[in-house]
Amino acid sequence: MFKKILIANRGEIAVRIIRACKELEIKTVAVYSDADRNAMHVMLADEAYHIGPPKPAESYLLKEKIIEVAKKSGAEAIHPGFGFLSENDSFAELCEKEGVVFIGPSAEAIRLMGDKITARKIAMKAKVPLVPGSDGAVTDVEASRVAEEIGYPVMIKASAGGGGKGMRLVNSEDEFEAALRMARSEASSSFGDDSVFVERFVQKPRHIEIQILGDKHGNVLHLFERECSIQRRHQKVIEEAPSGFISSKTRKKMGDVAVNIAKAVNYYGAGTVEFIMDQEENFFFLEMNTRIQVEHPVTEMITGLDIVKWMIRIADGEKLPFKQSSLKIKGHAVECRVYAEDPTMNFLPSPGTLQYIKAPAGPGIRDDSSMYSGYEITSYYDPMLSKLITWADTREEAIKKMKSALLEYIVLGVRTNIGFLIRVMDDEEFKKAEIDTGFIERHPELLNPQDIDNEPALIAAAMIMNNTISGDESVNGKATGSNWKLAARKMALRGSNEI
Amino acid sequence: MFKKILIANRGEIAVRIIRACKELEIKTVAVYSDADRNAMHVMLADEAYHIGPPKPAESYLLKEKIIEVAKKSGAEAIHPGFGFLSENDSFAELCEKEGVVFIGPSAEAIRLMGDKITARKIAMKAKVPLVPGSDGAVTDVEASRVAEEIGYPVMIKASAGGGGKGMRLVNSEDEFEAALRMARSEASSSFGDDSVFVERFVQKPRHIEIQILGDKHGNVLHLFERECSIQRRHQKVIEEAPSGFISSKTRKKMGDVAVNIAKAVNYYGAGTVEFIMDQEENFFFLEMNTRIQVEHPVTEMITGLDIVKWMIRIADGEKLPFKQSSLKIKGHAVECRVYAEDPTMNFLPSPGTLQYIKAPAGPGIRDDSSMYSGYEITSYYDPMLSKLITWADTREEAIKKMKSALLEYIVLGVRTNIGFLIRVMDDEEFKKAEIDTGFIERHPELLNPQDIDNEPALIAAAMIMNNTISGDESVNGKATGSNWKLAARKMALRGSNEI
Amino acid sequence: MTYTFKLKNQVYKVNIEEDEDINIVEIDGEQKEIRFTKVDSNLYSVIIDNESLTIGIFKKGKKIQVFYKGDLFEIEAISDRDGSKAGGPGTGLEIMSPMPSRIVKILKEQGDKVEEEEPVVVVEAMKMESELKAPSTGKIKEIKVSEGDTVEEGTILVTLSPE
Amino acid sequence: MTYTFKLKNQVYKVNIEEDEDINIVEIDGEQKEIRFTKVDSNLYSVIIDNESLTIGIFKKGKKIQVFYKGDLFEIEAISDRDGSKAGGPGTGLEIMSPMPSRIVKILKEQGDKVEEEEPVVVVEAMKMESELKAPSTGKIKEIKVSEGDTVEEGTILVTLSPE
Repeated sequence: MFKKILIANRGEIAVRIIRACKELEIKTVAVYSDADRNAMHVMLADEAYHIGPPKPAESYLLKEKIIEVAKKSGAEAIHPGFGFLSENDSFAELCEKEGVVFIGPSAEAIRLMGDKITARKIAMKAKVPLVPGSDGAVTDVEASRVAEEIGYPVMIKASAGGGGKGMRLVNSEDEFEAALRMARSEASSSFGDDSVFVERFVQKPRHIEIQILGDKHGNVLHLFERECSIQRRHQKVIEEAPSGFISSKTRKKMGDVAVNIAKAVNYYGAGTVEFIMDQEENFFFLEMNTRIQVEHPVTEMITGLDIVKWMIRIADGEKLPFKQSSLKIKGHAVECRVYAEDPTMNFLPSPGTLQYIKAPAGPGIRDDSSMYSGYEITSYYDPMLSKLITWADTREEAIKKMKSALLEYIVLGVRTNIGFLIRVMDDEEFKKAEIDTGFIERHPELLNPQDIDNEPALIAAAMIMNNTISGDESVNGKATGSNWKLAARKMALRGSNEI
Repeated sequence: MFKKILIANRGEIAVRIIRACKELEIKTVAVYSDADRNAMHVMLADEAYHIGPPKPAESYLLKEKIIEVAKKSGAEAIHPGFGFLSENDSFAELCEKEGVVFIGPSAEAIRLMGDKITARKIAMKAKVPLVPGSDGAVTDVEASRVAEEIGYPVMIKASAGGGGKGMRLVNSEDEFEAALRMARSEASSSFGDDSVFVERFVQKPRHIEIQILGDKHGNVLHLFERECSIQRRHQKVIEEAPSGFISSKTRKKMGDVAVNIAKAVNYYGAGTVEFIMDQEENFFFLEMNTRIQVEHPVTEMITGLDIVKWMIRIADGEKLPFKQSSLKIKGHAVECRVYAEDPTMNFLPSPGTLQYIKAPAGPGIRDDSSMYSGYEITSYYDPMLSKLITWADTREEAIKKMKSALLEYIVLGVRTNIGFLIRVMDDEEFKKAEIDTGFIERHPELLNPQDIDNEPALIAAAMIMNNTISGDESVNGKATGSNWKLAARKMALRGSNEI
Repeated sequence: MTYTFKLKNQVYKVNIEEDEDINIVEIDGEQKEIRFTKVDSNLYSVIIDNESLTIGIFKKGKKIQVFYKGDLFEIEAISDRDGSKAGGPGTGLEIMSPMPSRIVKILKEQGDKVEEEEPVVVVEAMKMESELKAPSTGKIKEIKVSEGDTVEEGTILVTLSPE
Repeated sequence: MTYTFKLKNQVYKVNIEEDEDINIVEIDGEQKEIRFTKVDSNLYSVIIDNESLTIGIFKKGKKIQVFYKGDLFEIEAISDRDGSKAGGPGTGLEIMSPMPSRIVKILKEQGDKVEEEEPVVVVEAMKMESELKAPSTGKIKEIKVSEGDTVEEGTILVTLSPE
């Protein structure tokens, strides 16, 4: 087994990977940007190296520098997490060239699946149903023509995209031009490539995906499905496993198909085959993510497998010791992504210093986070505060547990989506699993409810006005957050500490 | 199902019960002493009532007052947790008389099992092997005679005892008198009853116990065993399920016997039958605890059952929907009790204000705690900071996970046993499950190790002396802890807020 | 002492009296007993009659933010004079930056007519582009920023004049 | 600047120099680069060369407490004068209360001879009784408390005179 691994990432996924390494008795090497000197992944790792300024392009995306740190520190392998270099085939290639193991699939598999158009072709060959759409990247004129042909609503998607960036839903012709412009602009700034394609928008679509695990000996298994239909801005917010909707027959069919796609590219490591599904359980291939995914914990909870540990073991050449038939679903798991954002303002990010944060705990509750009181959420990176996961015997119990856990979550200093998530857990349609990716848009009352109990707020306000309690200590610099700021300022004065 | 439950307890077990209630959509009523106004169980409950000064005898042990609060608040049932009134048959009786459901077994079952001598007789009748010893409470003279007869080492135990209080191991005749005096004195101050009995001390004994769950319809099941052999001052510190030692044959035999004892007293609710076991897997009945136990989480982790929720459902009259044959052990769980105590001073409690506390989190980690930064550990109550539980596929992985989690635990402001627990997880004998209740005494090097890396400590000291960093902010009253103290002082000035 | 608050465009009056050991609050004509204790800098455990809540409280000038059960409430304390004229600043005739962001595109020019909800500015923050829309129908009075500018939370980007 | 520390009865010398942006520490003849940043009041993230640690630090007069990896280290800063005579107060000829507790029983009287490790006082704290034992062989010089007294941490209960 590896003795030391470098984690080329930050935030909760870096923390998640470091924890897995520690449990495997592997030493961990963190890298960090100027903005992350205080980050939890730095604190938890055995070693930490500074790699540059906050902007990802000048730190977390520096392939050569990261490999240089790996070699300097004696790390034998690199885990890329998600985002950043995780789906960058040239980084995987460079690792191989430099004699460092890339913990993920082959560069070839990343390349094939990374381009959506090639991926569609592979899926087609593997006889997986596809959503009707343009046959690859299109010019503005072609895009408009294809949209006309397949009929509105249509989706515009960045060819190099992922995570909702460079993606736009267009309901009618007159919206098309503006949407195309913004999609291209986002695609360009996010991926450095403004090519897009167009496809039919499936009505009331569900997002269902299959977790894949393959080893370097040709074994590929699936760990069942996750349903991630609750999305905002085309990004997943609530995920669960198993889906509360699909039949075991569909589950098996999707699993088989996903394994076939993975085998078509000699896949090893963890990966996810994403499908869009209509309300009649027809499913269409969306894309394959060739990396660990944000929502992997729900699958871990229902299978008892540690996917991150298996990625490491697979990279080390280990054979998967279990067979498809020995894998069983136990219970139900739900994940909520707790964000620093304002649901009343269309989920606008809300950066700031976490004056106080207290996560829920107890049986069946898992909090994957890299936050602590005093930590500052900057606008450089994703404003996710935590992935809160609950597990219980049944979907109903897992949802009740999630509601109870969310009610315990205290976050002061930034706006969060916690209240919104609580209301989703209470929603009758959600409880009945009557969900699709339009769920949030259909339920504006969950974002900004009118019937909320505001009496305690008024009482608290009266107490503060009466000077019975003081609410402005943060201003006096006594609070943790402000101490942190002081330290940060001191740091800044001392200059950065480059390696 | 009940609409509202009163929790007649404090600390982590009160928090644990409140969480279970919330997930069952039952409203919760907390009671609190002056020392607990800031306690987490008060913050998490839906309602909270003050019941008296810090001393348990003047608050948490006030049967009538607690029942009065239950009635006033409309609570239909009372969960007693462990300790306090949990094994008080007259409280269970009073509840029944006043029309409030006692969440636990019948007053009769508590009474029969509460007296160790009666319990021994019941066990004898059920043909459970017993440790040789005195036939009930003894005078000083009889005690000495019995000790001679059965041969040293002997144990002196309080008849009304539990949790190691009023318990003394005596290795030879000349220690006997002093030990007897101290056992009686502790028994008297802890239980108001100084009667003791004497029994043979089993060499290299393991502590193995069986978790019982029975309903009001005559069904009694066991949820397998827990091994709790790692003890200090006769109190469990590390528990695990299943035992890393016993064979499945012994497991079955112990389970059957435990169910038999429970059935002999028409037991319902959750209970634990405790055994002492020698290194040849011979086991002897110790006692039955007629309540939820501190270490119940390890059983929950390997069975997937929520014991506290089942206690509530059983009290409500629900039938157990599963059979013994459908219960299976999945994986392995370890629990460490994190205490505010000083292992280098024979585990002396270390009260004080928690200036900072950060619990580990992530997959397979459960932290059952009622602590937060700024909370004060008083000397009124047990100094337990947390029950940290890890679950993994195998015992080896669960232990590695525990070590990794303990290394993440940060507690500032009091002394803790965390370093000691980390060293146990690294101990070769512990890893091989070669343990018994004398483990800690045999391993003084785990308490006060000599080969520890103290370089970072010296570097930190140099930085502080150089005023590079400041280590005395707590003195200036800026830290959370001191803010808390200020608030507490203000509280005290304002007088208590009795109902 | 009686205070007047504005919360989500509704006005409330709350009376609070400090008794010997507890506070009595009158709200909506109902009296409640309040017991509270501090947990952390801006965090309090509050018992209203016997209902227990953990509440985060911040004060920023006349604005008070209160957090509990996952939601943040923003309350404005209004003195009696303010109360009578109501409204005050923030007339709804401006487009503010809701967070630190970069101005990607300005879609209108000074003097342009805009409909309510019509996009006026495109900003980027945390790698997401968002359109900021006109709060009401009117004319663009002044554009205070340029494309490429980086702005703080609360910066007024564009002012409108009513039609 | 060089500091002398006592830790578990061993004396160490540590030299620290503040460079432009990092600190250089010399310990056991080895030089290390130290980078640190504050996490909370008494909590620091420290990188020693490239080894990362999260360290809690408290200063109480000349005593320094450092916490990491589950253990608490107690360090005494000694000036050069102290260094030469060594030892200082706490001669091992007294029995101190290790925590706030109640005196249950005093087992010896003034003038009694005691062996090392012989129980002298029984105290109760957090419902547990503990025996406090003689740190060395000697005679009971003075008993400073009575049965039933409540004492603070660090209170000297009994003093001994060497034999």
